[in-house]
Amino acid sequence: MASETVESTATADRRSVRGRLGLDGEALRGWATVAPVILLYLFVAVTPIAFAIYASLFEVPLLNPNWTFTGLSNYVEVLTMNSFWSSLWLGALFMVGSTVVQLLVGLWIALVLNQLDRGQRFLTAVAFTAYLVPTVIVVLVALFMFDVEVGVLHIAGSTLGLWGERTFALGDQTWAMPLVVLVGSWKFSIFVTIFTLAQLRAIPDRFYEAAKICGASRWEMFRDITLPRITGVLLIAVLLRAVFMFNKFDIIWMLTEGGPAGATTTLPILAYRTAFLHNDYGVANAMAVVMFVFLALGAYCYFRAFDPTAEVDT
Amino acid sequence: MSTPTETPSETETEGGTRLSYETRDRLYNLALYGSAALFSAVILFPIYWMVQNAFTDSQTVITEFSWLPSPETVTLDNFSVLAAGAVPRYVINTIVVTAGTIVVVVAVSLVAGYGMARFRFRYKQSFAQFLLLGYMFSPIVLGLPLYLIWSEIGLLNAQIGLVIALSSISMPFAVWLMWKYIQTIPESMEESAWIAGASRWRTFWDVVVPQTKPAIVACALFAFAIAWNDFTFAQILLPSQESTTFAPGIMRLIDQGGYTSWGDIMAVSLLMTVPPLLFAYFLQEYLLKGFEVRTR
Amino acid sequence: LGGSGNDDEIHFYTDYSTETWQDRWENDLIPQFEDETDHSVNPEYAGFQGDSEERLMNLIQANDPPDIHVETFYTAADIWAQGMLQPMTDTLEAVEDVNGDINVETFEDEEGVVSQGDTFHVSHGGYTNVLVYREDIYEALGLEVPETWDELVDNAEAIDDSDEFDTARGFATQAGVVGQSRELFWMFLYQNGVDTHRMADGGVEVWVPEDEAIEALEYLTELAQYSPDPSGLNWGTSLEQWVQGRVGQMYHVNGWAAGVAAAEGVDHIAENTAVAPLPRNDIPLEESYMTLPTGNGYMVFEGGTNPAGANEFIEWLYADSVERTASLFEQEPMRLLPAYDDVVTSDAYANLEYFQAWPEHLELNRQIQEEIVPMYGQNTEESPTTGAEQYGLSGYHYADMMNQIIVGDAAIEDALAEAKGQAEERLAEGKELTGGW
Amino acid sequence: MTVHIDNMTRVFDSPNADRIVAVDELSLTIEDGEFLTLVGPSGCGKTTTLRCVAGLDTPTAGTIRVDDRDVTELPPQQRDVALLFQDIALYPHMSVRENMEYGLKIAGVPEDERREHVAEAAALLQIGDQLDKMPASLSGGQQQRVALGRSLVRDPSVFLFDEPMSDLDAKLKRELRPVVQRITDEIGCPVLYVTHDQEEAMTMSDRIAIMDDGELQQAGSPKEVYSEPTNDFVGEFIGQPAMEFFDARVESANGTAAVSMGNHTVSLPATAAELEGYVDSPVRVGVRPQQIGIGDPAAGIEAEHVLDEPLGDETHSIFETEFGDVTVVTHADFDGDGDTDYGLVLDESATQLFDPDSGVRIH
Amino acid sequence: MTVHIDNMTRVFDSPNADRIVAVDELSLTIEDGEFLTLVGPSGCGKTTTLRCVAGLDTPTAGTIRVDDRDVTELPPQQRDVALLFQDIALYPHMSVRENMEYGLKIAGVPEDERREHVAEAAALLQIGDQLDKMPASLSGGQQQRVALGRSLVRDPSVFLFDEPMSDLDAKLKRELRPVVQRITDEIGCPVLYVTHDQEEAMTMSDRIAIMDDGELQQAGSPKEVYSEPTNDFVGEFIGQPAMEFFDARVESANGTAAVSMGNHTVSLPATAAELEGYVDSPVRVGVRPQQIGIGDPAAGIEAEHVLDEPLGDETHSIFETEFGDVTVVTHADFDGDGDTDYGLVLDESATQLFDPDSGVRIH
Ligand SMILES: Nc1ncnc2c1ncn2[C@@H]1O[C@H](COP(=O)(O)OP(=O)(O)OP(=O)(O)O)[C@@H](O)[C@H]1O
Ligand SMILES: Nc1ncnc2c1ncn2[C@@H]1O[C@H](COP(=O)(O)OP(=O)(O)OP(=O)(O)O)[C@@H](O)[C@H]1O
Ligand SMILES: [Mg+2]
Ligand SMILES: [Mg+2]
Repeated sequence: MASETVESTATADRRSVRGRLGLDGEALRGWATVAPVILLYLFVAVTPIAFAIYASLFEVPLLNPNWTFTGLSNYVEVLTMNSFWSSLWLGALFMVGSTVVQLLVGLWIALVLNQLDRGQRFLTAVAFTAYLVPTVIVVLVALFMFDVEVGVLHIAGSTLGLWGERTFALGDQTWAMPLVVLVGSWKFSIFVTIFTLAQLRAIPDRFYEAAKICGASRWEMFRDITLPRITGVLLIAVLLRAVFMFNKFDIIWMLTEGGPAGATTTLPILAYRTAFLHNDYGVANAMAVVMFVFLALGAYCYFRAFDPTAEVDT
Repeated sequence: MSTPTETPSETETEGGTRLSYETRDRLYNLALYGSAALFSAVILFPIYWMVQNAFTDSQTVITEFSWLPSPETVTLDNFSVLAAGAVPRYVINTIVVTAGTIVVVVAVSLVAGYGMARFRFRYKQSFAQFLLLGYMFSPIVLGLPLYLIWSEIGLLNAQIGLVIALSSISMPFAVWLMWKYIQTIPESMEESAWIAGASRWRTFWDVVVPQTKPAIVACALFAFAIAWNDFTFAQILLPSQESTTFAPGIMRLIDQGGYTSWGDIMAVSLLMTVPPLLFAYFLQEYLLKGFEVRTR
Repeated sequence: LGGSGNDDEIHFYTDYSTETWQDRWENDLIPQFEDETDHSVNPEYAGFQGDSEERLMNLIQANDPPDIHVETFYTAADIWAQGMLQPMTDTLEAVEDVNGDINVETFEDEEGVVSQGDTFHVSHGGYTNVLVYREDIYEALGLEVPETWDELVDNAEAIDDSDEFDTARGFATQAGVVGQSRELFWMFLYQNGVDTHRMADGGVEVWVPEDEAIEALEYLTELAQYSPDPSGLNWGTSLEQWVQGRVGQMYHVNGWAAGVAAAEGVDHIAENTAVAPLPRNDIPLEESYMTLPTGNGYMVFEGGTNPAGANEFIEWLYADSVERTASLFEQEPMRLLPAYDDVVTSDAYANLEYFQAWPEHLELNRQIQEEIVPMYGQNTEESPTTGAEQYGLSGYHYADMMNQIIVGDAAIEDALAEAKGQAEERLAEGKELTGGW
Repeated sequence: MTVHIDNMTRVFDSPNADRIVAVDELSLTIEDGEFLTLVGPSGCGKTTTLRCVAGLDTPTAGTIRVDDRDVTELPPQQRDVALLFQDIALYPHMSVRENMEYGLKIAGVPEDERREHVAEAAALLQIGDQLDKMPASLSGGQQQRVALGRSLVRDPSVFLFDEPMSDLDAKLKRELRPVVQRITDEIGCPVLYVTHDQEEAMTMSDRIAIMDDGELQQAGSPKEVYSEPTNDFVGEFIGQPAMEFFDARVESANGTAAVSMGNHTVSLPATAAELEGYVDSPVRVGVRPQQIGIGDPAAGIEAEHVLDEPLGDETHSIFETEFGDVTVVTHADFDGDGDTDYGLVLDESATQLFDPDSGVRIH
Repeated sequence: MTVHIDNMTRVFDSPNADRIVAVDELSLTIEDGEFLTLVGPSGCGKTTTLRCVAGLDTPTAGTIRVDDRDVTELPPQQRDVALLFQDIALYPHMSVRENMEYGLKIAGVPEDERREHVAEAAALLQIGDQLDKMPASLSGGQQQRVALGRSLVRDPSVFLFDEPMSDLDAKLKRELRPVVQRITDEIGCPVLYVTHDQEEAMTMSDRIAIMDDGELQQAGSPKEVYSEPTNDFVGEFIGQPAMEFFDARVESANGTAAVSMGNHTVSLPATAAELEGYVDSPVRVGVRPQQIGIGDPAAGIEAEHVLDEPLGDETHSIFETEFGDVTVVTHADFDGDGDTDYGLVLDESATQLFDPDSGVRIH
């Protein structure tokens, strides 16, 4: 009995020491499984971000490999730049507008798809395709459809009197931003749809049946069952969409290059211009860092307010 | 039940204006199918437009507007662009890169997701959060550092280099998805295999992987979307004509000619739209299952 | 192939990169050169907007610049100003020996780019700024080739209003934040009797006299009413609009538009594309600051891996014979006009397959060379061409200004003042980089 | 209120072409206040019947009436029924209280009245202190009580249960049974209770309806179906352990009848006249394991002992005979011995005869 | 082979700081060929014990030996045990055959030999015709058979079951029980069978070990634990319906002892000497519902009839007394009447006395 006790405490100790170091066999194996991810991430995200942050402290003429250390002056420049603040505003507009449209449309499509009993499979495929078509193609098709001579959307819009017969809508200051948001939403709303639809399908029928038995109308069932069941994913989808849209570059650049007259110059566009047209890589990086800080702060507040992870089982 | 007064839910709560059940049902169906028609139209119309113009004589495309294709101008000529010059190369490169990305993403995230779901180790949660933080940095200024790193390690112009880059940006989401999905597979299945004498690795292979199919499809789809879509990374990391992919390639083509043939572009676009459509049509069940994140 | 390669490979970064060019480089010129010498050449193709600059920046930052870079000289002035280019005087001389004297702007003036006795650029061809117009439209509407801005505006209005040419707009007014719109502005300054810079107290200063500039901008704003979406127009898209028959007049270079139309098989436009000197604003020819053609061609990076080989390759291409030089115009024959006197007039040039098929386009090129170019370059004495000035020109501030005014609703005065401010900053920067010159 | 199911049929189209008749011309009446249990093997159509009554499914043919109102085509919202599912279906995103008061909320009952109802029901179900928890943090038994509570606060006009206890363990079942009975008694509406646990059926019901393969086999009081099954299916299904059957032949001598099974004969309480038409024909003899005694081989059906299952107060012993394995309920201390031969003695008065083809009970 | 569990303890660190002692110094030996059942309420540590024996979990202290080999720290792959889970855990992506032969495949048994083994096991389990189906298309009972088959083809050296039948209905359970017994008999290795269904425990086991709260309460043959429980927990847990308890006081007169409960006295078979120390002290009297008779109020504990649960062959009647509700097993035709008063008569010879504090059986 005595020796037993000694032995068992020894085992217990052995375990806890390894445990304390966090390096028992289990933890080692755990880390081994995520090692490839870490490695990849180190290459493709961490190092470049570190590099960018480092570069933000220098004056970097892109057409010359010689950097000059300038401390925080790039940051000062960014924060005193008028165009920075106006782009931040436009960027916020773009982000909020896109996220709201995508959320509503995505949710709506998901709800409809989930209820259909005919043609569901085909329409789902069609909707998903929108998400999978390359951005370049979405842009090219959009440009074609807004073409002033043969563009079908141009003609539709000008017939409705939204814009002039010879106005290129994407080149029009009033229309550029809404249209960029809409074109983006055509593609990205489906992201929300995919998440939501998956979730909707996972709601057991009997939840609805139980509610029907209680006499609940469709609206009440939606309010009391569907909505609470999908809030979790919606919160996550909204966060992801907002982050993605805030950093969105390609679709805006390809559609309008930030124009007309800066009407769609969001922060990423401004940063890109600063880096590659004004050859001011250091300032561009400072801008990216400031954007990152804003975004991280925003995400933090969002988490504090809604805590989307709490809605999803870990 | 037999008289209205006994069914307060019907009359009292909503007042006398409440429509009869049948009418509401009909209105609901009208709204439902109306909605379906509306959004399908919105989604399908650009695709229809793409198809219509891809099959229309390229001169007509830019000069005449018509809602329907007219028989005189229907032609397959635009598709000759698919066989000409660099386009086939771009498309093949895109397929290679996409396939590579899918394979890497699925393999790596499967293993990592398994580790996250099944092993207990410290800082696991922090690790997951750290991955997501990567999404918050605007990617446009990352081109230069990436270029420098890639040229340092000799991965420039190698499709494997692009595959690695694309894989790692797909990673946070893919790992998260796998992690959550594998958590839903009962551990007892693995345990029963261990007891039968199967090693951990063998068990993973025989028992876990086959059951992770939906998540694999979902990750594959996500990777597909990233790779098939990618413009920026390919532009930076695959500068050479031989190795580059569709998106930067087509942009170069448009630039070089100094002239855009909408007909040709619509033809190429159609080609790039068909694989996603097939993907979405045949794998949607798995995909939706894979994306299903269990909420409380 | 592509970006990186072994050490003594000649890394050749070029925007002579249409499919036909690519074919020619890879299947003809490079193999032949490699056969005849020990060198190997690694060509890399650049598009011509944005992308190519980004790629070049990547290469430079990686301390691995290409050996040869092909571009219009002033757009690379910032590179040159920072002392990263290799002198190419000997190469240019060898080329001139074979092809005759160079005739593009930058080499006219000993104090210009050929600074300190050195040349940094061997041109392939030159860009001459012209008014491009549709002969058939002019004929149908009874329009005259405009010589003044008022006539230009009238023509634009007539074309825009005509029902016969429903789809054609009056004048493509480029106002995107890209290269072409700043040049359009300069052209209007030149044709209003002023320049962007001038010599004062032995140095360069920004010189954009307000009245003339505002007048030019007012005309441009007026012209913009007759233009397809100005913000989307740049070198490429304006050609596109042209080929689609959507504009009747525009500012562009050489007969490029005719060439693209021919390449795309839009014959009626290829046939009807004509060029004329850019109209002036009621000033005598002598007061025009219109410059000679701008050279587009080869630069060699000092920091490349094989600058010697690079020069050898350029000499092999251009200093071998007039025939070979002329043959290099088989690809994109209308984009650039040969930069050396003897080439345009040579039989080899006239015998190019393209001109056999399109004799009128040979005529068009000769018209530019023989009629238009001589009208330009009147004020070269007063117009400085220094390192700092070239550097000052390479910024995008005037493009920005054009965009603000024409696309946006900025007041002309304000936007101009701001652009001038930036121009001054940029010039100062240029002076610093080039040591005041 | 009374529920009348008339000639109800529900046919499903199955994907592989053949149609499934889930319910086949079922007619059944549930009187006001009656507790009717529907039992039957898996897949016999119990759930389908229930869903049709609830309005979640619509019969292919036949009608369902509540009193005189035809509700066959009415949506569930308009039927005022309460339905308790086998798999509980509590809303995981609502607290216990919210779950319970959901039906009332929908019906527009004001807040304080709702609270009162819920408190009452919770007290009855002994979950008064769980009201603010989330369902996930309750045990299975507690969840079931909540589900029960959710239905019963509503005071519905028909009460439907679909195997509400099949996920619970025996102890919990025994605990909840009286609760359910008490509550339904109080509400006093017709109750249709589905189960495939015949013990539940026996202990709770006023009447039991036994279904097989979509068809109603018998409906009657627990005692009735236990002691007078209409056919061998019912006989076998009701009672525990299940009734044992022996292939036999009716013999008649001097007006009294007997059955011979193998080389053993059992005389019957019935007269030969009562067995008209079966004399000299094969029949199936059914006896409950409780009614089989153990003696020596000569006295009964020869049997070899296989296994004993002692339950404490009694033992289930399994014997191998020429008719297959036979279970016999023996006394608590019985300890079979594989080496000895036994004889199984059927209690004559308790034997039942069934037609070997149709299965219908003859006597 | 014999399994020895010595002083095994398993402690879990729970997230909210307090440690959970799932198994507390458990010592137990399972002899070769013995069928030992572990029973106990939910959460008492049964599964944890089993997982430690299987190697899926490691004890915090104590050892597990198989014969003389210490396997405490061995991984499951090296233990050669078979384990059947409660939730079956068939691989949904493999056919029945593949599921069953998976263990053999891992062991490197050649294809045809595998087929043979599987065919044999399938025949025994009557699922020979299901081999090429996928598990999802099987019924619960069939799935359970497959799971059983998967374990038994392997001929392991220890057999572990974790509530393998708790998801099945009563009928299926009764059907499968003999199958399991027959199979484990054939393999002849030690069997550790976990259940919380005491009927299963009683009918299948050579020995039953009852656990509560991580601690072993009693281990013995079914009869032993039924008739001689070591404490009131075992008494209540084993036997169905559960033992009834009455608070009482021991009285002694002339050397014979009696207990008085309320105003009713029951004399005891034990002498006062045997109850040394408890005379005049409170005790708990336990009687099984089968040992309680019904008489008139004067003859026994006064009781009011509440409910009858007829089971066909017997009835469970519930009475309300001053000691709370009491269940009594009455005869099949008993039909209580709420208006009459009854008296519950305890069978003196069957009463058991328990210490009211420790719960230990006194006599
Ligand atoms: N929606 C449906 N589509 C097709 N067949 C169905 C459907 N619902 C039930 N069935 C079939 O109808 C038959 C009766 O099913 P039902 O669910 O009513 O049985 P049950 O008696 O409730 O069985 P259990 O005891 O297993 O719950 C079964 O054969 C079943 O497969
Ligand atoms: N991995 C674990 N982490 C923390 N606590 C655990 C873990 N596994 C079991 N426990 C706790 O240990 C105790 C015993 O659990 P165990 O699963 O062995 O019970 P059980 O007797 O099998 O119960 P059941 O009949 O419900 O299956 C419980 O209190 C349980 O909460
Ligand atoms: Mg059912
Ligand atoms: Mg357990």
